[in-house]
Amino acid sequence: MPRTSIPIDPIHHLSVLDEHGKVDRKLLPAIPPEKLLRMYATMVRSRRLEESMLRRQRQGQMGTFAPAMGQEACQVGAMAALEERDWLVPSFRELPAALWRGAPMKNVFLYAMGFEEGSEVGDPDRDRVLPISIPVGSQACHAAGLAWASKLKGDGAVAIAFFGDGATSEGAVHEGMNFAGAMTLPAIFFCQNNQWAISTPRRIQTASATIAQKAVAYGIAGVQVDGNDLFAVYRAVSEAAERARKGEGATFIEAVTWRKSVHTTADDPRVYRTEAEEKAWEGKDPVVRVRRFLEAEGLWDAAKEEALVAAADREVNEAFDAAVAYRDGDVDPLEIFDHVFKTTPPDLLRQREQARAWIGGRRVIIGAGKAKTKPGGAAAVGELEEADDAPSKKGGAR
Amino acid sequence: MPRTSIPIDPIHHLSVLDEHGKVDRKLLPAIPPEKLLRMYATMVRSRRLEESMLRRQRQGQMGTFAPAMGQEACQVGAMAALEERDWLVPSFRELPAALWRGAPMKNVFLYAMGFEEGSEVGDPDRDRVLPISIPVGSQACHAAGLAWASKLKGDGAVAIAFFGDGATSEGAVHEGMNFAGAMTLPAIFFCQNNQWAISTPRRIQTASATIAQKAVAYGIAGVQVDGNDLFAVYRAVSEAAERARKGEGATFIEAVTWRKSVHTTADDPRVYRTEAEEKAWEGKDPVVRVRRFLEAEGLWDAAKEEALVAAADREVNEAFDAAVAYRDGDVDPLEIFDHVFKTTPPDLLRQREQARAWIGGRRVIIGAGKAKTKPGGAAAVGELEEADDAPSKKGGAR
Amino acid sequence: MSHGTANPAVATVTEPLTMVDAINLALAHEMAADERVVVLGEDVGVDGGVFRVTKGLQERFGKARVVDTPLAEDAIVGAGLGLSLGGMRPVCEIQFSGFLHQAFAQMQSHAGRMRSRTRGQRGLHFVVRSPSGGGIKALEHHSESEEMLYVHTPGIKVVMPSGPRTAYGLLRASIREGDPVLFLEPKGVYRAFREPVLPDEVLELGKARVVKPGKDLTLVTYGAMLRTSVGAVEEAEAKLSASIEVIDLLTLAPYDADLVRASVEKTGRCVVVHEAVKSGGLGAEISARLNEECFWSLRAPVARVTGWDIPYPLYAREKAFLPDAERIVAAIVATLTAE
Amino acid sequence: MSHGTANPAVATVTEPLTMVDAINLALAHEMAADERVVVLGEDVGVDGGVFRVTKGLQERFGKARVVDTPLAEDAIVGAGLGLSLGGMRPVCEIQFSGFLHQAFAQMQSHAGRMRSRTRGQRGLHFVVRSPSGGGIKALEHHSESEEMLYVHTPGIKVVMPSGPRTAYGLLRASIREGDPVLFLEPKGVYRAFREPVLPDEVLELGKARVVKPGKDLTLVTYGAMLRTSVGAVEEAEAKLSASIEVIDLLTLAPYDADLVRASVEKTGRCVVVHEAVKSGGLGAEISARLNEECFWSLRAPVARVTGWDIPYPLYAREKAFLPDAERIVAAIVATLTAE
Ligand SMILES: Cc1ncc(C[n+]2csc(CCOP(=O)(O)OP(=O)(O)O)c2C)c(N)n1
Ligand SMILES: Cc1ncc(C[n+]2csc(CCOP(=O)(O)OP(=O)(O)O)c2C)c(N)n1
Ligand SMILES: [Mg+2]
Ligand SMILES: [Mg+2]
Repeated sequence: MPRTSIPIDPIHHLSVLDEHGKVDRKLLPAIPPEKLLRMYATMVRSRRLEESMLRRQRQGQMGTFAPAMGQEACQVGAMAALEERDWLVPSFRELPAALWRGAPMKNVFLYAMGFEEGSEVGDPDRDRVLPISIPVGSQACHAAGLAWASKLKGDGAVAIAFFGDGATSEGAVHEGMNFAGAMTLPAIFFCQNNQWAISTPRRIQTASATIAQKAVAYGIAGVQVDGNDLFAVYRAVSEAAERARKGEGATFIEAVTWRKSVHTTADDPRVYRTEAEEKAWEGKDPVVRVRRFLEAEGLWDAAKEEALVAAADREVNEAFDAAVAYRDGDVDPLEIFDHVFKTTPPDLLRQREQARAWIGGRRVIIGAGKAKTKPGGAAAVGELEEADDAPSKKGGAR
Repeated sequence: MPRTSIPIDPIHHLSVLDEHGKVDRKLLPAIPPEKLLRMYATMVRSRRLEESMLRRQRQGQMGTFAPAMGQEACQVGAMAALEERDWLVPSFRELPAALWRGAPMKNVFLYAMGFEEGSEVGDPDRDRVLPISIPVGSQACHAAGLAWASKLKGDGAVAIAFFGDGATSEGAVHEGMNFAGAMTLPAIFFCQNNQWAISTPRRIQTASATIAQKAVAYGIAGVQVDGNDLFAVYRAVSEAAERARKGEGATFIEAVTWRKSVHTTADDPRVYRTEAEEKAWEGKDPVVRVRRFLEAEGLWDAAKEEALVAAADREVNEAFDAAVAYRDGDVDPLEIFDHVFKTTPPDLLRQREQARAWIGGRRVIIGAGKAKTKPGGAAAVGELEEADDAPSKKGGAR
Repeated sequence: MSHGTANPAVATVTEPLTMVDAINLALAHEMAADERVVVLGEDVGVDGGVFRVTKGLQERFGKARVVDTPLAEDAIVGAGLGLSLGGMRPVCEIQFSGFLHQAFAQMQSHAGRMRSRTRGQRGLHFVVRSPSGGGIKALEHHSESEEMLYVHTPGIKVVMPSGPRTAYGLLRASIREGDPVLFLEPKGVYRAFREPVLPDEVLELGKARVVKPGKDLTLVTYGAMLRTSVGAVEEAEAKLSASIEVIDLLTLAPYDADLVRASVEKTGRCVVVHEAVKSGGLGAEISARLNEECFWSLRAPVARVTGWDIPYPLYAREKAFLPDAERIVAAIVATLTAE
Repeated sequence: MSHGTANPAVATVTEPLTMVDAINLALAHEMAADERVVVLGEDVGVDGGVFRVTKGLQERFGKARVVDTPLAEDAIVGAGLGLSLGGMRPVCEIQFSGFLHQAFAQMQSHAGRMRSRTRGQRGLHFVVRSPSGGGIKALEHHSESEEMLYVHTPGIKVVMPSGPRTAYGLLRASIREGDPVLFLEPKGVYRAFREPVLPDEVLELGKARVVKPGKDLTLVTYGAMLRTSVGAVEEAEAKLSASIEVIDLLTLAPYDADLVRASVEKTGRCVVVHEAVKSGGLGAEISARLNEECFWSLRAPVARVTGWDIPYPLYAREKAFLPDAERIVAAIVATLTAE
C-alpha cells in the first residue's frame, strides 16, 4: 500500500428554502408557528433598528457600529434552534442574536453611544450571553471554555460562538476549535461567511474551497449551509446541538451569506465592491425570503407586516430616547474605576479622587446634551475617521 | 440539492521502504549512490553525536537539549530532497537536518553549552539556515515569509519548516500554513509526528484522524508519509518542492515517526510511556532500515559501518574538545551587549561599562573550566530540574 | 511574617517543603475544598508538569479536573476564561512565562477587561500559574522575567512568592480572589530551600511583608531575588555596620506602595532589585512613586539593580546578566554613601 | 527642529499635509527608492487601510508589493520577519496597536531576539506600523497606548512621531534602520493638523527634540500628547510667567535620556505626559532615570500626567481617562510651586 488515499469524513452542504421560495419539506424543521413568527419578528426588528442606527450615526447621535443586515437568518436561525441555557458568545455584529436573547434596544443604543452599560444583561447567571468581543477570533476559545464548564457540570448546555470568514485566519479560532475537538466539547462554531472582512474578500483569506471543510482539521463535524436560509441554519444548528448534548462533540458551521451594508459606519464598501456583486445578492435577502414563505403558508399578510414594522419603529424610537435620557442624565464619569477589580484597591481609589478633583464641575461625558441632529459629528477632527476623505466620506448604508 | 457532499481533495499516504526491507521500486526515488551514502552517513553521525551528548549532559558537561533520535529519516530525507538555495527553518530537534546542511559539530556543542556562538553559520547569505527556534509553532510563519521573499525575488528557492505533532495545535502554525495557502507560496510544512509532545500523546493534541488531513483546511496539498522511511520522505519532499518551484504553492507533510529518546534531557519518558509502545517502535529504527537496504543493494558492509562509526566518533570528540577549549578560553561575557542592535546605543554602552566594573576580574562564564566528568551537574539546586526527584532523576536516554 | 493571615489561629505546620511541593499542596487543598477548581495546561496530568508542580493531582482528583491540554497557550488561557465565566475556578498552567506571550491577547484584551466590560457583572475566578525568571541554565526563552507586561495591564493582579510558605499562602488566596491573577513562580528557587507551610494560611493579595526591619536603607525586591538580596544585605550590613530593611513585595500589581513609602520615609534610601530588564521594570515604577510620594524624605537617588536592557542570553553568559550579591552590595554601598 | 537631518541641505518642502498623508508619502518615497520595501497587512491594498494611510500605494507599486493579507496578525508579523530574513524590507501594518497582542510572541521572542540569537549574523530590516492612542470615539480596544510592552522588550526600537513632519522623517529612517522598529502612529492627530514635510528629511532614531526652550520646568511628552501639552504650556506660562521647555521624545526606545537629563539639570523640574496607563508607563522610567542621573538637580518631584491604571473605557467616558490641558496645567503648577 505504498500510495493510498486517507479516508476523510464528508462535509455536507444544506439548504432548505431557496430564494425562489422553493422549500424542501423533508428537511423543513418543525417549528411551531408562534415561534416562527417570533423569529421573523426578530429579524425585522433587527433590520429596523440597524436602519435607524445608521441614520443616527450619520447624524452624529452615536458612535460607530457593525450592522448585521443580510445576516439575520444566520443569527436568528441559529439562536432559535438553541435553548435559554445555551451560551451565546458573540463577536461585534450579532445584533439579531442578541435581540433573540432579549437584549433591550436601549442597551444597544447605550453601547453605541460609548457606555459599558450597554453590555449589561438582566441576570448574569440566567442570561447566558457574553458581551460584544471585538478582537477578531477571540470567541472560539471562550466558547470552548464555556462548553467545557457545561460538560464538567453536566448541565446539558451548549455554547455557540459567532465569528466571520476573516476570523478563520486567526490562530485563536484554530486553537479553540481544535481544543473543542480534542476534548469532545459541546460547542458550536458558527462562521458567518459574509464574503468580506472589511475590504478583504473571502478568496484572499484562505485557499480552501469552502470554509466548512476546515472542520476536517479538527476531526469535528462540518456543515456548510445557505446562511440566508432561516430553515437550513435552524436545522444545521439543531443537529449540532443534538450531537453536542449527546456528548458527540463540536460542530463547525459555515453559513454562506452576505454583508448587505457597511463593515462599520466608518467604512465605504464602494471602494472595494462591485455593483454586479450587490445585484447578485440583492435577490437573496433573508428577511424577504422568510416573509414570502410565511405568506405562502398563510401565516402572514401586508397588514401584519405593517403592524410589525410600526411596532418595531416605536420600540426603536423609545429605546433611543431612553438612551439619550440616560446619557444626558446624571451619569458618573468616574465609575470606570469601580469595575476594574472586585474591590477597588487603595491606589485606584486615590487615582479616582485625583480624577474627581481635576474634573471638578466639568461635563466630560462625550455626547451628553448633544443636539440630536448635529451633522457630521463623528467626522470632526480628532474623532473616528476610518473613512476616506473622498466625497462618500461617511460610507453610509448601501 | 438540499443536502449534498462537498468534494474534498484527497490526502495520500506514502511509503516506499518498509521495516522488513521491502521496497516499492516504482516509488523509489533515483538517488545517486554517492548521495545516498552521504545521507546514511549523516544519519549515523547525528545518532553518534546525540548519544555522546546524552552522556555528556548527564556528566554535567553541557546543558539540556532535545535529541532527534528516531527521526533521522525525516530530516535527512527531507533536506536531501532540497537544494542549497532552499531555506531550512528548524525548531529545536533538527540536528540531522542541520548536519546535512553542514553545521559543524563544534557549534552543536557550543549551543548546548549555552553559547550563542553555536547558532552561527559560515555565511549568512549562502547558508540558508535559521537558528534554533524554541517557541513551539513559531516556524511556520517564518517559513511562509521566507518563501514569500523567494517568490518576490523569483529566485526559485523553497522554504521548509520543521515542527512537531504538538505544534499543530498552536495558532501560529495555522496562520502560517493558511498564509502560504492563500498566497500560493513555495513553502513546505514538515510535521514530524513523533507521537509525543513531551508527555502529551498525539491523541490528546487533536481529534483529527490524521495530522496530514489538516491540509484540507488550507487548500494546500497534504501527504502522510512513513517518517521512518527515508525514501518515502525523500519522495514526498521532492514532489512538494517541485510543486512549489512550479508556482503551485505549499504542501503539508505529516511524517509518522517516533521520538526514540527523551523529550529533552530534563524529561523522563518512563513516567508516561509504556514498554509495549517502545517494543512496537524498536523494530522500526530508520537508521537500521537504511543500512539493511544499502547492504541488500551491495552498497554497504560491516567494515564500512565500522569505519563510519569510528570517523563519526572522532569527529564528535574533536568537536567536543574544541568547544570546551573555546568555553575555557578567553570568552567575553559582555559580548551580550554587542548584538542587540546594529549599533549599540549610548545607554547600552553605559550598561556594558557598569557590567564590566561590577564583574571585575571574576569568571562568570558558566561551565568554564568545569571538570569534564562532574556528575549530576545539571541537577544541582538552582540548575535546570525539569526532571522528577524520583529515582530516574535525570531521565537518561532510553 | 508581619502580614495577617486569614486564619490567625493557624496551629499546624507541615514538615519543611520545597516551593514546588508547597504549590502542589496549595493546589491540592484548594481542589479538595472547592470542586469548581480545575487545573489545566500542557503536561500537567500524567507527567505532573515539567517541574512536577502538579504531580499526583490527576491521580487524586481525576482526569476531569486535572487536564492535559493540547499545546496551545491562547486556548489554555482563553478556554480558562470560558471555564471561569461558566462558573468554574480554573488554574491554568503555562509551562514557562515566555510562552504566555502566545496568549497575550487573551490576558490583555479579555482577562483584564471582562469585569469592566460588563460593568462588574462578570468577574473572574481565574488564575494563570507560570514559572518565571532565570538562573537555572535553561534554554532560550526559559529564563526571562516578564512580570511588567502584566503589571502594566490594567485589571490583572500579579503575584510572585519568594519561598515555599508565601507560595502556599498566596496561591490559595489567588484561587479564591475573584479577580484574574497571574501567579508567577520564581523557578530559580523552586527547589532551592525548604520551609514549613501553614496549611490554613491564606495570605492577602496586595500586601508586602517586611522580611527584616532596618533604619538606614530600604531594599525592595521579590521572587528569587529575595534570597540573593538577603545574602547581600547581610554582607553589606557587616561591611558598613548599617541597618537595612528588606521588603518582599509578594504582590506586584497592585503593589503595596504604602508599605514601601512608609519604610523609605523612615530610611531615606532605597534600592530595588529585580531580574527583569531595567527599562520599564518595576524598579522604575517604585522609584517614580517614591519620587512622587516622599521626595522630601529621599536622601539619595533610588537605585535599581536589575537585568540589563538586552535579551536574556543563553546560559553560559547568564551570570553576566542577572543581579547577584556583588552588584546588590555595590548598590547598597553607593546608596548609603551618596551625598 | 533642533535635531539633525540626514540631508541638511534639504531645500524643497511639500504643501501642508496631514500625518496620514505624510506617512503615505514616506512609504511611497521609500518604495520608490528601494524595491525591497513591501507593505503588507489587513486591508492595506484596495482599501488603502482603514485610515487610508496606504491609499494609492497598491495602484502605484502593484499587488506584489502592497499586499492585502489574511486576517492574522501573528502571520503578518511572523511572515514579515521571514520576508526580512529573506532579504526584503517589509513594512507591516497592524490595523490597531491593540491587535498587535495577537503577534506579541513574534515581537518579543523573535523580532527582538533574531540579532542576538545569531550573534549579529541576522539583523532585521523590519518595521511594524500601527495606529495607537485614543481620543477618537473609537470602539473597545481601539484607543489604548501600548508602547511600554515594546519599550520593555529588548531588541526593538519604538518610535512615535507627533506630527506630519516627524512622521515622515522618522518613518523613512525606520525603514532604513536595519533593526526592528515598532512605528506607532498617534491616530488622535492623524488628521488634526497639517504641516509641510521635507521630502529628503530622514531623522535619526534615538534623538528627541526640544520643541520649545525654557528655563523653569521641563515637560517631556510624545505622540498626540505633544499637541495637548503645548497648549497647556502656553496656558501655564501665561498664568505663572514661567518658562517651560518642551521635549518631544520621538523615539521611545531607546529614548534620548541625555537630552532629557540635560534639560532637567537646567530646569530642576519635570512633568511627563503620556496617554498610557500610569503604572509602569514611560513616565516611570523617565522619573527613575532622572532620579538616578540628576537627583541633586531635582527641585521638585517628577510629576506624571497619564492615563489611569484602568482599562480604557468605551468612548462616552474617555475624556475622564485621557490627560487633557487642565490636568497638565495643574501638574505644571504643582511642580513649579512645590517646595
Ligand atoms: C484581532 C483583530 N484584528 C483586526 C481587527 C480589526 N477588524 C475588525 S472587524 C475586521 C474584519 C472581520 O472580518 P470577518 O471575520 O469576516 O467578520 P465580519 O466583519 O465580516 O463580520 C477587522 C480586520 C480586530 N477587531 N481584531
Ligand atoms: C509556545 C511554546 N509552548 C510550550 C513550549 C514548551 N515545549 C517545548 S517542546 C514542547 C512539546 C513539543 O511537542 P511537538 O511539537 O510534538 O515537538 P517534539 O518535541 O515532539 O519534537 C513543549 C510543550 C514551547 N517551547 N513553546
Ligand atoms: Mg466577513
Ligand atoms: Mg512531538
